[in-house]
Amino acid sequence: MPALTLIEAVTQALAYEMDKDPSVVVLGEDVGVNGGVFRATVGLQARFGSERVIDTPLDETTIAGLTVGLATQGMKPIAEAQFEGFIYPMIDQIACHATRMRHRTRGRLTCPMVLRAPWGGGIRAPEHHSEANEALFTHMPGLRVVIPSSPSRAYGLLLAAIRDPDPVIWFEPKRIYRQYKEDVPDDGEALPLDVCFVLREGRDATVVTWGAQVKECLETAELLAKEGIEIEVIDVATLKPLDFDTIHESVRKTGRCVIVHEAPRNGAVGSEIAARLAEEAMFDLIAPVKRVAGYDIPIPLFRLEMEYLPSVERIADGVREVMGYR
Amino acid sequence: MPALTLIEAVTQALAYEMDKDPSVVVLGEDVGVNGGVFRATVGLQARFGSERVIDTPLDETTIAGLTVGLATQGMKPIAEAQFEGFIYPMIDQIACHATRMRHRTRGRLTCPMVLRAPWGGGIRAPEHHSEANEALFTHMPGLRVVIPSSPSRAYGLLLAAIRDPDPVIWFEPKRIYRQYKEDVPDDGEALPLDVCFVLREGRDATVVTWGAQVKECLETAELLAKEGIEIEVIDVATLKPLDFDTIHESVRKTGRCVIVHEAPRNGAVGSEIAARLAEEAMFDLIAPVKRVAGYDIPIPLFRLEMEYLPSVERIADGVREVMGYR
Amino acid sequence: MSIIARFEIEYLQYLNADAQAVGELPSLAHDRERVLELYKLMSLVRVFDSKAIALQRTGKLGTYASCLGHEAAHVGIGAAMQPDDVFAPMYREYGTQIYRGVQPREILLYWGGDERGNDYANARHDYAWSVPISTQCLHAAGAALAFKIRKQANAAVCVCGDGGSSKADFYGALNVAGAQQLPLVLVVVNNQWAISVPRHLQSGAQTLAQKAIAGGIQGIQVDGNDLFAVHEAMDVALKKARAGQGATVIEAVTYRLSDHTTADDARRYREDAELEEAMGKEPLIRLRRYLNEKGWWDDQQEAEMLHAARAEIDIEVEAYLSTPRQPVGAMFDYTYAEITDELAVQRAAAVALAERAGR
Amino acid sequence: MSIIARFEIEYLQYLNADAQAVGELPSLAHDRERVLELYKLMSLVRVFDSKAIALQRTGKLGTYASCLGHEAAHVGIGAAMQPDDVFAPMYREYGTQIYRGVQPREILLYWGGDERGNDYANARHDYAWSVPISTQCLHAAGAALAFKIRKQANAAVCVCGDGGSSKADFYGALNVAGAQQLPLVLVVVNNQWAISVPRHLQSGAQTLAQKAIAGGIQGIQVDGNDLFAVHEAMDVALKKARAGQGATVIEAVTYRLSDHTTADDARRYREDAELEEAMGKEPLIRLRRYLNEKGWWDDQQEAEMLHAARAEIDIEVEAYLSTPRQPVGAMFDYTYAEITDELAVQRAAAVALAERAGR
Ligand SMILES: Cc1ncc(C[n+]2csc(CCOP(=O)(O)OP(=O)(O)O)c2C)c(N)n1
Ligand SMILES: Cc1ncc(C[n+]2csc(CCOP(=O)(O)OP(=O)(O)O)c2C)c(N)n1
Ligand SMILES: [Mg+2]
Ligand SMILES: [Mg+2]
Repeated sequence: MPALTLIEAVTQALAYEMDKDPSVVVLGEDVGVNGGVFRATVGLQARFGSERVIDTPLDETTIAGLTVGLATQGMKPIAEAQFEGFIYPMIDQIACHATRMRHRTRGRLTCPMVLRAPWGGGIRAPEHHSEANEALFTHMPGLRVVIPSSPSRAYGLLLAAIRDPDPVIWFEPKRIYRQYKEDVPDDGEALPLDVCFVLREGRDATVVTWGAQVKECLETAELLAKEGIEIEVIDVATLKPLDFDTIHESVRKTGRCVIVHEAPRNGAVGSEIAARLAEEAMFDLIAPVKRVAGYDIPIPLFRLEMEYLPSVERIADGVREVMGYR
Repeated sequence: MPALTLIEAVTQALAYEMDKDPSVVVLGEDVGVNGGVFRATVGLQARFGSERVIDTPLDETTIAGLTVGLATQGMKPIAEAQFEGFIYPMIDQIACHATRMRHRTRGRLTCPMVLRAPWGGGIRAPEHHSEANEALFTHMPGLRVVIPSSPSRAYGLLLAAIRDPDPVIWFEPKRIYRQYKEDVPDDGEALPLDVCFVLREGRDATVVTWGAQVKECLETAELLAKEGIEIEVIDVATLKPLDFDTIHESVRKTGRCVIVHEAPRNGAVGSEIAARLAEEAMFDLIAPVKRVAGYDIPIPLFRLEMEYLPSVERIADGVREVMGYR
Repeated sequence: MSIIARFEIEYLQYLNADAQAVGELPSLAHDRERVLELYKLMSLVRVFDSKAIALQRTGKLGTYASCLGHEAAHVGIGAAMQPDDVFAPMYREYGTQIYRGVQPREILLYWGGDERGNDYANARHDYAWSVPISTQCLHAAGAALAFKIRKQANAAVCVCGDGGSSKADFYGALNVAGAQQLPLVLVVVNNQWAISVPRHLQSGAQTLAQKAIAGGIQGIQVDGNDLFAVHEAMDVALKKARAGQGATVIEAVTYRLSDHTTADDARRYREDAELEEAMGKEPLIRLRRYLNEKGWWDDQQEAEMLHAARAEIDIEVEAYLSTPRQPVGAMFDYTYAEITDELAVQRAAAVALAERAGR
Repeated sequence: MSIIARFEIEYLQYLNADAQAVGELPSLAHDRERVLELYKLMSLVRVFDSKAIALQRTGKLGTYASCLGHEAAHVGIGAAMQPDDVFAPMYREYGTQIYRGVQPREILLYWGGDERGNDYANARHDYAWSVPISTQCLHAAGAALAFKIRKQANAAVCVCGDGGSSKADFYGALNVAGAQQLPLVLVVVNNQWAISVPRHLQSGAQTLAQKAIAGGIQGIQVDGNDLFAVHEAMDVALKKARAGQGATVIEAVTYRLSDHTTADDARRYREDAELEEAMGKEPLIRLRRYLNEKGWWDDQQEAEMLHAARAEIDIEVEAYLSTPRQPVGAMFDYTYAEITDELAVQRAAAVALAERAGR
């Protein structure tokens, strides 16, 4: 069984599905010979040819529009935005067309596509290479939005995303691309696209997170365990549609919830989770909801970026704060 | 004193500020001779010339980029997106540049600009002409986002937006463009860009809303008053930065909060308000927070659109629901 | 200083404004049956168009975009295409669409605020109208890429306006079409106006056809009021595309004889004289003169044809007007292939509310 | 069929790869002081570039984009500009920027992860690097529009790459520059690669200069390794722009002799032979040969100049390395002109946290 990093698991899933399904094609900037700037598509062009692994001109509007065109005409395109910070020019085609083809034509045309992008901060990259802009997409009806946080979840969820009949925004937490290896059998088994994963059980507080921040949350759990605080860590993974049931069930047990994400706090995915708690779990909560998030500023260049990203310290403070209520 | 509709108040504010400040220019599609498809810029080109009221080529990317270029070089551009549904291609220049010029250059270059767009549903318009996508902007650090709901607030807030040293997204609720007239003296008095307006006081529940939905909320207040329920109606007006204090203060009094907006519920501005309540007002709340919002689907074409938009009926139901808790 | 590249843009016209042949006519012009078929379609479209405007004026239709004056361009495009080619329209190409099997009742249903208008009974792989300007150009490019990947000898066709040729998506399609040698035909229907913005404010280019040069593909300008010219240019471009020889930009020069849409009033920004002049060049009269002069058509035939066209459109209008509204729940049923749990809850609430209100 | 438009693209070169004059040289070539000044700047930039790469390799700098091979293009652009013109760079035009007063220490500070690098002491109205490809082209167009509105006789200059010339914003700038007759010079520094994507996959166009035709403006291709050609084309284009006679596209053909950035490894996708061939045409050696042959420059002068350049860069590096990190609170202070209440709370929390941790 191959031990793979998260990004290698992405490559394995892409190769698996391209091999099985001739309608799957990959397109983007530098995805061909170069195998992507992070090497996610490495080897694919050599194996599947330059007609199925396409280096496009440098225009994200073009990539997005081509992808919609391919998807509506019987192909299953997997497009890459080189960084999440370059995805903005794609929003028009996503919001106006990818999400609406089915709706607009009452099911006559559909848009099964995946838009992949490396996502998030913490790799000392230049400006615009460290964004966490998932909230722009979770607000859009018709999308699925997925952020895996381990090699095996990356493999299984990506297969599900490719096979899904609707458009999927797929963000890869680049900070943990090569954080550790895991056995990821290349068995073609997809994971469900509508459940949260409970990564650690605990009775005292529920910590809800996704992406690279899962790492800090699990570390926080270790730290707090030494203080006698047992937190439950939930990896949301599929941010849209949101599996609120799993979160709610956990909060019913713990009575406390801390939401952790690196995107700016205001109007983020954490806001929606907190809103659902305010609507549906108010009487289960012992403590107010607590968000530990990126600040409402552009993520700074790398000399200060670790001051911006939620740290174990900040998360632990957040948990300790909600533990103050009984 | 002139009695003006909301859109006439917009025109009056534009003319006032263009007259006072030669650096103010207007640009967009059809803003010149035609005076805009809704007539918001009517008469401006005749008065201020085609160098200050510019019909651009039909490309929203271009309009946004030009606007950033103008704003960073000493002008105060007011750009128009013809409808909010055509604003998506502008997001890249807004997110990557307008919001960050000051941040990126430590204040050397700044971006004082207003991006205006008619906004929202309910006018039996074609596809893409009825969106409520304010949440995409409230998530972006560095922006102000404003939606006026009356002629006089439109006048005062727009003046403030134009004078603000940072970029402002300015949405006009087109459904109430010509709903009623109000005396709006052309006195150049701006309104503050960081406060909510309490439009009606009430002891039983706080209803928080903005844009055209203010109308339905005020009607609901009348209806419910007959049932003996007194609601407080708050027009948020400036969605970012959010004046949570005014909302909180009201909820402290009423113990109940219903948030009403026409955008899809998931990840909307209502989510952020509910999240703030969950964090800061949990012990003030008697009832769970209630959201009455657009459904999480694309707004339908006009034969069904009124089934989509929050109605007096739905809002009243929402209030009655929270009144069930004591 | 040396010259390293030279380019030319050609102009194609067969019938001038007076319906006189300019040079040798193409084979289509000699095919009586075919020309009459296309003339009848152009006439039907015009009948449809004025009926639709009347419906809008009487509150029975939403905002509607007229195609008055564009009939030759639109029908010429459709007539050169094969059923398996893909068409990506902007929003007023009823001539092309009806040729390809879209029904007038479907067109009305869409402008009448009902998504089912886009669920075409025929032409099922064609795109619906694309309201966000020129975004359809990239869908067509993607469709063309799909043909290329599948080694399918078809072409994709998109239409945009003079305004639309300023848009990022148009340039993107042009660029990738050249880079990837796509089987794509980009038609710019230059009707001189983008709502109130005249052609000269869109671009400093002498022709819109020359934008092709930026993508390294061929561009040609044709008289868009001359059915023969449009058809011939399309035919050449489509055959080239299907043979894997790349993309073409066709600028069809015509004139918008109507307001932009029923929500517009062109008198605000447009001189009457300009409109009058353009009326003198319009495509339908021109083609009829050709038919008359050929002895293929007379006033009696014209009257009978118009009568039949009106009857046909009346049936379509009737079908449209008698289509009941979709049930409220329908608005939830096409957001995802399978409704999500969250939407199922919202759907149930909306349906219950409507039922309670007796809707 | 008739021809309605004809276009030509010219190519400009004064010194060929062997430093031999091709036709008559422009006046700059005869101005010893000026040519030496520019040669020295090109050399300084190269010294800077290798120093920056070394800093990156030793962990003292973040990802860095080399300008190796682009020195003639970049310095040529800068030398033709006036201080009040506006410059909108992509991310490797150090030659232009240093000419305009940006300090090497500022450049290092930016690539070192510190926003203060963009707070140029000089050239204060110039744009900072624009990481999102070609978005700067529209900033330059906007700046040009500001000049036009204010009737200020200046021009805006933007640079993008061959890859960047595929981007929506580039085409948008081109289009509006033609439509509005803007005082804009769009320079495409075509170095044959966009990271790993070769020129021919970007576009089917024979030249990138011909994209100008799409906007109805003038386009010219120049040898981007020939300082005189770049400078001359810029000079002509800038004078035209400042005189209100419109925009120009200049394609400067050069070669990226380095990896794309320090995060890239070009050996994955690029043949050694191609690189070697390009080395034979590089701009610095070419200009030095010209100087040598003119008798304006000898090995001793070269050695002294390099020594001085290294010393100068060392001082800059020292200044960079000794710049302390910004205080944590600084990250909040430039989001709005005045900090909002909400941000003030967040700022206080972040500062307190850092203080607690002794940072
Ligand atoms: C992206 C976008 N921006 C603006 C509009 C509003 N709009 C609708 S049609 C139109 C003008 C289109 O002109 P043109 O492309 O010449 O086509 P025509 O209507 O003349 O056939 C505009 C600006 C839109 N639909 N989409
Ligand atoms: C919008 C956007 N997409 C992708 C990238 C990632 N990227 C950085 S440089 C580059 C290639 C640029 O090539 P070119 O324009 O030829 O300039 P060069 O680097 O060769 O000078 C790419 C794809 C980016 N910075 N911005
Ligand atoms: Mg037009
Ligand atoms: Mg390049």
